[in-house]
Amino acid sequence: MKLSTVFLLAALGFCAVYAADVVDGEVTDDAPRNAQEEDDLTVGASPDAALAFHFVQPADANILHEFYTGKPVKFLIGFQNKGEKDFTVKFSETSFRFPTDYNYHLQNFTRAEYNRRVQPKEEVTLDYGFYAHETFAGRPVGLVVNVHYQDADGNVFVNNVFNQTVNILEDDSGFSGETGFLFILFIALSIGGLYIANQFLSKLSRKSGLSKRRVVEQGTSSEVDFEWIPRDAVRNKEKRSPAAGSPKARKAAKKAD
Amino acid sequence: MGKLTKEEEVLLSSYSASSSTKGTLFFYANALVISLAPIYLFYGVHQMEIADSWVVWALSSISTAYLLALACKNQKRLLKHQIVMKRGPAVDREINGKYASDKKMTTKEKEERALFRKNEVADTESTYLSIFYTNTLFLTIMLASAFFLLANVAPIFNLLISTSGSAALVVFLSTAKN
Amino acid sequence: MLKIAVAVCLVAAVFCGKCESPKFSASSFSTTDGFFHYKTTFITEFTLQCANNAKNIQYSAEVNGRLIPVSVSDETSKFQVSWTADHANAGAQTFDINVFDEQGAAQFAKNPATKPLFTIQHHHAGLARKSPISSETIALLLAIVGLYYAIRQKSELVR
Amino acid sequence: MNYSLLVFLVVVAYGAEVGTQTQDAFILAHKQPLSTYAVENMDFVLEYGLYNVGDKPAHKVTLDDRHSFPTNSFDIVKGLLHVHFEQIPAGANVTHSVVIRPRAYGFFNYTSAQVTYYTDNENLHVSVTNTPGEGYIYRQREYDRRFAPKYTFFLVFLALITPTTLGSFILLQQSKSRFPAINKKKST
Repeated sequence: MKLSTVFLLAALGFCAVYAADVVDGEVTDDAPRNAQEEDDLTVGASPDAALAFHFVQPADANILHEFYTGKPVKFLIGFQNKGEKDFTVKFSETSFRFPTDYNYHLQNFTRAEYNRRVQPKEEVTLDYGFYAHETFAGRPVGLVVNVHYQDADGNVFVNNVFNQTVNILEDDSGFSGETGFLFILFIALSIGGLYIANQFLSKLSRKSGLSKRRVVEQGTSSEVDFEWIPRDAVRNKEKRSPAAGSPKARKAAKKAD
Repeated sequence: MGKLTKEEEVLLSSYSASSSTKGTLFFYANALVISLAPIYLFYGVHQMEIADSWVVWALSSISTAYLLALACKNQKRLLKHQIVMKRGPAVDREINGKYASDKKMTTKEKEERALFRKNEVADTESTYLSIFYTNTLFLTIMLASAFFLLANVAPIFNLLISTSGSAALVVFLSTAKN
Repeated sequence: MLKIAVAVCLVAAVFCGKCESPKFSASSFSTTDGFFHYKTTFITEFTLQCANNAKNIQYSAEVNGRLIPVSVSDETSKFQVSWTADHANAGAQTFDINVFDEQGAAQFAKNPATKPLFTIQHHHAGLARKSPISSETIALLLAIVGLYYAIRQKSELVR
Repeated sequence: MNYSLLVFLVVVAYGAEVGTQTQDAFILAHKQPLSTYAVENMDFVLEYGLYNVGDKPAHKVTLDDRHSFPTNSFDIVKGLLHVHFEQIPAGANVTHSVVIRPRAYGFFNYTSAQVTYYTDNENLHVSVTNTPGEGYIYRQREYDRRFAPKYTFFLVFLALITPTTLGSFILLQQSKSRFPAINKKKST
C-alpha cells in the first residue's frame, strides 16, 4: 500500500511539473499585452510555433545578462513552424522597460520588419541588433523582445522571447590613439599661430617704433636713414631739383619734410 | 667707406627698378611649379577626375601662378633693400680684398665695381629669400585650408579657395609689410 | 527508410572514428586588412586520406588552445577549419592547427599534451592598419617648419 | 525497499526535470558580413554562426549557400559554400567563414543560406539563416577615393615643391656664408 501511495505521489509530481510548463507559455491572441514576469524564456508557446532566443554579441550575455553601452548588442530569434499551415513572421519589437515596473517603457527600439514566410515543418532565424545609450550605463534595465507573427488564416500571434532585467555597464574604452593625435596637432597649430601672430605684431610695432628712434638719432649720425621714405619718392625728388643747391642744402630740405 | 652715401643710394635704387630678367624668369618658373603641385595633390587625394574639372584646374593654376609671382616680386623689393644694408660691408670687404693688389684701378672704379657687385648679390639673395618665404607661406596656408579647414567641402571649391585664396592672402601679406 | 539510413550513419560514426596514417594537403588564407574587416578571419582548407578510409568523423582542430569543429564539404572531400580573431591579437605569427579526431579531442580536453592526428602550419602575415598620423598632417608640419626658417631668415635681416 | 523507492523518485524527478526542458536540438543559423563594405574585386568575408540552443546535440548539420553567390558575379577566394558538421553538441556553437570577391559593382540582394540538421529522434529540420538584405557593392575607385593610402601622392607633391623651395634656401645660405655679415666690426 505504502509503495502505491508513493508511486501515486511521484506521478502527481510529474504531472504538476509538466502542467506548469504548458501554462507558463501563454499564447495571447488579442492585442499584444505585455508578458507577465517569467524567469526563463518562453519557448513554443503557440501550439504550432516554437521560438528561441540567443545573444550573439556579446557572447556571454546569454549567461551574465549584461552588456556595455556604446557597443553593439546582437541576438538571434529562431522560429520553428511545427503546424501544417504557413506562418508569416511580421516583425520583432525590442524595448527597455523600467526594472521594477515592466509596463513603463524606457526606450522602444525601432521595429525590425521581417515578413518572412515559414512553411510547415520549416524554421527561420531572424536577427536584430541595437546599441544601449550611454544614459543607461551602470543600472539594471528590463529588456523585452516580442515577436509578432501571423498564421495562414490571419490571426495574429505575439510571443515574448526575452523578458528579463539586464544590467548595462559603463563602457570605459581607453584613450584612443586618434583623439590623442588630434590633440597634439591642435597644440602644434596653436603654437605656430601664436608665433606668427607675435611675429606679425612685432613687425607692426617695429614700424611705429621707427618714428620714435628717428627722433632719438636726430643729432648723432649724419647718415640719412631712407627707411621711412618710400623709394620712388626719393628718386623723383632728386630728378625734380638737381640744381637746387649744394648737397648740404638738399639734405636740410629733406630733413625739413 | 662702409656707409652708403646718398649718390650710391640713388645709383643702387636705379638698379633695383629693373630687377634682372633672370630673377623674374625664376619667379615665374617657381610660381608655375608651386601652383601645379596642389593640382596634382587634389587629383590624387580628392580624386578629381581630369575630364570634368580641368577647367577649374586651369583657372586655379593660372591665378595662383600670377599671384605667387606678384607676391615674390613684392617680397623681393622689400627684402632687397634690407639685404643691401646687411651685406654692404661684406661685399665691400670682398671687393677691396680682391682688387687691393693692382694699383692701376682708381678708387672710383673700385667703388663702381663694389656697387655693382653689391647690387648683384642683393638681387640674387633677395630673390632666393622671397621665393623661399613665399613658397613656404603659401604651402602652409594651402595645406592647412585644403586638408583641415575645408576638408569636407566639395573638391572644386576646396581647390579654388585653397590655392587662389591662399595665394591672394600671401600677396596681401607681402604688400602689407613696411 | 530515411530514418534507418540516418541511424546507421550515427552508429557508424561512433565505431569507425579512427583514421590511420592520415595523409593531408592544406592551403590556408587569412585577411590582412585591419581597417576594412571587423575581425581578422583565418580559413584553412585541407584534403585528408585515411588508410582505413574512415568516414563521417567529426574532426576538431585546436588553435592556441581553442577547439574548433572542422566542417566537411559535401561535394569535394575537403575539410575546412575557420576561426576569427580580433585585430588586436592578429599580429604576424605562425599558427599551429592541430587536428584531432573524436577520441583525440576528448583526450585533448583531459590533457592538452595529447598528440594530434596531424598539424598544419599557417603563417599569418600580420595586419596592414591605417597609420594614425595622416600624410597631410606630415605635409603641413613640414611646411610649418619651412615657414619657421623663412621667418627666421627674414627677421635676421631686419635686426 | 526504500532504497528502490529512492531510486524510483530520482528517476521520476530526472524525467520530469528533463520533461520540462525536453527539447530537441534547435539550430539558429546566423549569416553576417565581417567586412565594412562590399567593394568590387576586394575580399568580402562572410561568417556563418550555427548556435545549438536546444538541449540535445544536432547531427549532420549542413550549411549550403552556393545559390547566394552566383559564380558570374562572385568568385570564391577561400572557404567552402556547401559544408556539413557531423555534430553540434547542445549549447555549443560553430562558426564557418567564407571569403568571396564581388566581380562587378552595383546593388546586390544577399539571400539567406539553407541549413538542415537532424535531431536525436532523427527527424530532419530545414532552416534558413537571416537575410543580410539588399547591399551595394562599391566601385573600387569610390573606395580608393576615401580609404586608399595617399602618401604616394604626397611624396610626388613633395618632389614637386622641393627643387624651387629648398633650392632657393640652399642658394641663400651659400651666398650668405660667402658674405658673412660681421655685425661686430660694423658697430665698433
